[in-house]
Amino acid sequence: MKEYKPKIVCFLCKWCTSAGADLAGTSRLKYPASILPIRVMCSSRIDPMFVVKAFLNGADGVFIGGCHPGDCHYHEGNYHTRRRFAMLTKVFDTLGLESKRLKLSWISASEGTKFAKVSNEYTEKIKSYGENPSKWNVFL
Amino acid sequence: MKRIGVFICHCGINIKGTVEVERLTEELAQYPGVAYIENYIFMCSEPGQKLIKDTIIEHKLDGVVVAACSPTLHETTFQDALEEMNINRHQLEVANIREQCSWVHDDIEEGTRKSSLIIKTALEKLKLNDSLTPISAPLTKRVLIIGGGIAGIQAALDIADGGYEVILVEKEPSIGGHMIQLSETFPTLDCSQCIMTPKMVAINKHKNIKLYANSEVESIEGFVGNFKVSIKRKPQYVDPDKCTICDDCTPVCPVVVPSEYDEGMSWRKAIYIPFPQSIPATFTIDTENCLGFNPIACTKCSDACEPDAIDYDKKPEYFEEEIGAVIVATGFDLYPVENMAEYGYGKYPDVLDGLQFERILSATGPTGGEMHRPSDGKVPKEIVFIQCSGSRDPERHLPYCSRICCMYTIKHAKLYKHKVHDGQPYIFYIDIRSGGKRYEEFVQQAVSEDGIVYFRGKVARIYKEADKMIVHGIDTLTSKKIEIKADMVVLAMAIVPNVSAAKVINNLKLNTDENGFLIEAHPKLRPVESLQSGFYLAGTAQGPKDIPDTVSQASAAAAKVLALLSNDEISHSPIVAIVNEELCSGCGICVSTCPYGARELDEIKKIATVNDVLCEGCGACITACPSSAAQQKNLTDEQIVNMIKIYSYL
Amino acid sequence: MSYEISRNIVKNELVDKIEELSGQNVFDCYQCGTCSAGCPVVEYMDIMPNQVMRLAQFGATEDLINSKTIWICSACLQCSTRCPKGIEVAKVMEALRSINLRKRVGTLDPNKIETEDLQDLPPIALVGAFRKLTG
Amino acid sequence: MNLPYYPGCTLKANAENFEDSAIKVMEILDYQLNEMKDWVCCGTVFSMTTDDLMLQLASIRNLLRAEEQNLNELVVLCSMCYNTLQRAKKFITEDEENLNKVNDLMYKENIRYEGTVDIVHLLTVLKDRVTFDKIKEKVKKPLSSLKIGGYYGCLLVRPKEFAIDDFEDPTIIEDLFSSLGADGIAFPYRLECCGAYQTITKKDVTIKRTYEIISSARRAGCEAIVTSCPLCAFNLDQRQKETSEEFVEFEQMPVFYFTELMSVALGGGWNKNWTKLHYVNPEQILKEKGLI
Ligand SMILES: Cc1cc2nc3c(=O)[nH]c(=O)nc-3n(C[C@H](O)[C@H](O)[C@H](O)COP(=O)(O)OP(=O)(O)OC[C@H]3O[C@@H](n4cnc5c(N)ncnc54)[C@H](O)[C@@H]3O)c2cc1C
Ligand SMILES: Cc1cc2nc3c(=O)[nH]c(=O)nc-3n(C[C@H](O)[C@H](O)[C@H](O)COP(=O)(O)OP(=O)(O)OC[C@H]3O[C@@H](n4cnc5c(N)ncnc54)[C@H](O)[C@@H]3O)c2cc1C
Ligand code: SF4
Ligand code: SF4
Ligand code: SF4
Ligand code: SF4
Ligand code: SF4
Ligand code: SF4
Ligand code: SF4
Ligand code: SF4
Repeated sequence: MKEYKPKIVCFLCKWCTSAGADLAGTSRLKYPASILPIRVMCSSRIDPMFVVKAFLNGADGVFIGGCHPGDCHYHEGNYHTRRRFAMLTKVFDTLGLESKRLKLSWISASEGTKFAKVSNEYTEKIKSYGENPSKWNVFL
Repeated sequence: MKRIGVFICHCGINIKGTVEVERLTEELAQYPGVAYIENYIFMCSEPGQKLIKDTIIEHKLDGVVVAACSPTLHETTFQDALEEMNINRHQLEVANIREQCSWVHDDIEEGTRKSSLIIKTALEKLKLNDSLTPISAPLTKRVLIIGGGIAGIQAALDIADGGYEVILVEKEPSIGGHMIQLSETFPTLDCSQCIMTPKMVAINKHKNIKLYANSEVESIEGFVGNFKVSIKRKPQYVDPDKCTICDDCTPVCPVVVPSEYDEGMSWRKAIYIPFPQSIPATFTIDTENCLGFNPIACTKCSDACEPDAIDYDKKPEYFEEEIGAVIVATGFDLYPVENMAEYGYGKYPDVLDGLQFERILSATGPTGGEMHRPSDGKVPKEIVFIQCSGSRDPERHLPYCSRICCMYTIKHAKLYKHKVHDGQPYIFYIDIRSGGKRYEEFVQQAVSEDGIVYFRGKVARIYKEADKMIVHGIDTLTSKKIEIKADMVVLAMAIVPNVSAAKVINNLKLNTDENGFLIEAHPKLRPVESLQSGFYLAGTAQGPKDIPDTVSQASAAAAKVLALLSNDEISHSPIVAIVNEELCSGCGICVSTCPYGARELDEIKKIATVNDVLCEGCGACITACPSSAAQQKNLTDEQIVNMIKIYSYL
Repeated sequence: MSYEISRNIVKNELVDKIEELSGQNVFDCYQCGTCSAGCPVVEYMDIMPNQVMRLAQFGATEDLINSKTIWICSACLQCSTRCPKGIEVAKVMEALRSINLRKRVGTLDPNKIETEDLQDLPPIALVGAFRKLTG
Repeated sequence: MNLPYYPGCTLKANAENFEDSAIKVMEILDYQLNEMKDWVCCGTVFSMTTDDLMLQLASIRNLLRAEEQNLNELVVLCSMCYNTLQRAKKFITEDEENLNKVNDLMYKENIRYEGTVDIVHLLTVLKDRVTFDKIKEKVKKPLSSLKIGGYYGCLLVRPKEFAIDDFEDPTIIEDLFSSLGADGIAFPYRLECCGAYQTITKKDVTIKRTYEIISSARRAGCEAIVTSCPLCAFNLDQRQKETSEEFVEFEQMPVFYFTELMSVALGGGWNKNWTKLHYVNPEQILKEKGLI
């Protein structure tokens, strides 16, 4: 049987997490190719609507990476993100989407190892959930 | 529709090793919008860029996707290439298939598939990119330098000599940093004070330099070319203009405190001048220890002061300065000996750190340069130096090599031997790192001429018995367990970032590594710039280094700043927020969301506006807007959704 | 005599076994010698704790298995506590003892214990020695 | 107050004086040491190889018994038992696979081990629960002018995760003795291994260790040593006989269990039966100092 390879849409902020992902590369750390990056300026640019769109279109997981609280390049962008993420988790459950497939993590530019680790662990987790069921029953 | 050219880079085998570039080229040739596709071994090379430029003409391209390394590396290179061909630089997208793909995956099938997806997202984004022109803003031709060690001093002098104004902020009452504490410096054994004081005096005299000593940076607002800095000057309670440095005040002061300059090995009064050559040359009252404050219990110094220079009621002063660029040169501290359980937790008075030993060696130090140990003044005859104390120890202390301690330890042993001819220095080491110019010669010469004994191995434990430190070490070269009854032990403690700088660095949102050192924009090619525009790095704040390297880096940072200031105005990224006036309801949510005050409500039209120069393009307001009236140029919701779709449908 | 080396020797099965039983990576060691400097019984050893790690790095396992060192080590954990790389050297020693003991090679001959001692010895000494030194 | 207590083999043999004095001292301090039922040997030494599950069973069986008896902790006197039980507990609770294997092996015991029992050394109980201030109040005969060297050895401080105090510079024993009115001296070799079980096959090694440790205490001004491990006590006390034969200049020094001296200080007195379990005469110094 072919191994199940999830699709994980990742929104990475330019200053911290995307730089951390670059560092994971420079350090030649390994993680699964399920991690599919989209670079944004700041995690606060990530509209909850994007996340919902990703799921309805068939993504198996969505990962949002930003600077550590207090370290945001734009001072407080990641606080907005944190609030929106909490809200999103609630909304997900009411919409019948699986909020356990969402992941928010703070990864700094120096945390290449953390990026690889989170990518590995999160992919394993999504694998254990199997394919995203909501792509089969579009309801909106 | 745009005619887009796609260029896939092999990066030697860095990309090609995991990504089948030929197959990818064939596959993507079919993708809608791709007018031309090609792969090449090194896209960033001259022929690589020429390939792009020639193809633009030949195939009448109006957009380019380069699939290569991270955009932080070569985005501007390729943008410049486009511009040369009269194509707007925002018609370029870089697909990062190296750092975030080929280097992190092994499987060729997967690597190729993921690269294809990444390139498609870049294509989708590019299709909707607008041509934008940079926003130009005025440039303030003044520079702020934080930290007045040798790094800050060198950079200040270079920039001031270049004709621009420098604001130098030092938190201590005097500039000089750690270098002014050193005795003689490797590899040439120049007297540190002799080479340092002229530079300090030059700072004081230079017409382009404004020095704020005893001061701290409170905040910096704005963006490259246009910062506003708030500086707090702590009160010194002595008016520098009136003080004649007569030193009548210190003898009468009843309070004694350990001297910072002598690393706690001598005493100063509560009113003091850090050291005779201090710049600015004035006395300071240390409020934490002075009895004269709250309630007024002592006015002895004020009574003694003829020129009436002392004023206990002085309050902190606040200043605002406009500047265009910042150099951070906040320097280092030593890892505290108190952290070393195995070496007695700093409880033994004759176990010293390197800076304390420098003070003992120094002619201006607590012993006038004679070799006496702190506990009882005895001349140490058996002296042990322990390298890598706290360094290279990921398990219990710090993982990195502190880079200068091999060298200063051999210097210490040599200078000791010159003072105590019948004494014997021993050095425990793991490796000797003497890579600088004439450094190896310095080490070898010291060993042969001065009979310094190196033991290869670490010290496991120091016990104190009577007035001796019993050092339990090893020589792994001969398998001998070594025990030395030492009179004095000097620990080559690890270099750590200056503790009090952490707050400022954090306020400025500068990136630091896991050890707290500032991160440079690129470790090889942009070593003196921060990723944050307008911020430059110099000296040990960026990583452990010795004086030659510190000075080189400081001059390099100065050169970068001079290059910036040679422009007449600054160009600001046009990736800013915009408002769709049709949709905007004037709710004002974006105004409160923007961290830069770039948003305002137009009271007449009842809609929000964006001040392009202030907008940093974070996008927070766009997500916040309930009416979808706010958008970000070249990163619109539609563009992002199209990218999401590429990844989601498989 | 020179010690001839090849990649089969460097990566031999016994090294794997040592790593497996001890849970330590012998290549973590950078030969600082802290373990040996603090070992209370190093003067009785034929190879020092840091040399145990060194020999394991290039597969000189014969020397390790036959060393006196592993029987002299008293499992005091001083080396493990102080190693800057977090290597538990004491576990490497234990693994080497174990490899011997599982082949019934030990160093304690119960008949040789002095009878006078036998009366005074606390049970924990006897049981301890039997467990560390006999197969 | 009742404290569930695990004695271990040696406290029932060569170290009766340790148990006896501990029970007495705790009574004076209003605590009752209740011996747990059906205990077995702790296994003495912890096996450090990754696959040595079988060798941990002795220790684990005790933890299991304690759980069966609904005890949530076990107070231990012997440093060796303390160390072995702690590490065995970690070995199985940290790794689910090990835990499952243990439960499979012990299926006959009709109980699943959960890992709930805490292992506490008596010194920790004295410091954290009884408190040294309280002890100080109860002192009847202050050990004034007695210079005591606390010998920790290996097992109270290593591995560092189970150290009962700072693993390079512990002071718990010194602090305890200060509260008893004595002069607690932190002598350099107090953390150095005594040679442990090597005393059987490599007597010469232990003799030299004893020589070095006691000499270090002597140089630091100690007049007596206290310990909490019967094996350390054996090596440091009984082996002084051979040490004296080997090193002519060696001066003997009495070695006590810390509880024996506590008993003297807290008014429990000295029990004559304890004397014969010592090699170096313990009574002499106590008489000299007017403590008995
Ligand atoms: C024991 C020892 C011996 C050495 N010997 C030699 C030698 O022989 N030869 C050699 O080449 N090198 C030697 N060095 C290295 C040398 O000292 C350093 O390379 C050099 O001092 C680094 O200068 P710096 O300006 O980066 O840092 P520093 O000297 O630490 O200066 C930093 C300055 O910034 C100020 N500052 C910190 N935080 C703030 C803040 N928040 N706001 C305002 N100001 C702030 C500090 O007060 C300080 O004045 C030695 C180092 C040691 C420890
Ligand atoms: C085997 C090896 C591996 C290395 N690996 C690394 C690494 O992994 N990481 C790293 O950071 N560094 C590495 N380096 C070091 C790195 O190569 C050098 O630091 C760097 O190339 C030095 O650059 P340069 O400009 O000073 O000298 P060069 O690269 O030598 O450039 C000098 C240029 O000047 C020209 N020139 C000479 N004389 C004249 C003249 N009279 N007139 C006109 N032109 C002249 C030469 O033709 C040449 O083009 C490595 C070096 C070596 C040898
Ligand atoms: S453009 Fe980037 S990926 Fe291509 S050769 Fe240059 S460095 Fe390598
Ligand atoms: S007495 Fe007054 S003038 Fe003289 S050094 Fe002191 S403060 Fe300055
Ligand atoms: S007022 Fe303060 S500084 Fe002046 S003499 Fe008194 S204690 Fe010293
Ligand atoms: S410079 Fe030398 S002494 Fe300092 S940490 Fe590096 S190797 Fe050790
Ligand atoms: S994108 Fe919006 S929130 Fe961000 S700086 Fe610009 S106007 Fe302010
Ligand atoms: S949040 Fe949107 S609708 Fe409200 S004022 Fe701003 S742009 Fe207009
Ligand atoms: S202390 Fe650790 S790193 Fe150092 S030699 Fe011993 S095992 Fe190797
Ligand atoms: S555990 Fe063994 S090798 Fe390690 S220090 Fe103790 S006796 Fe030496």
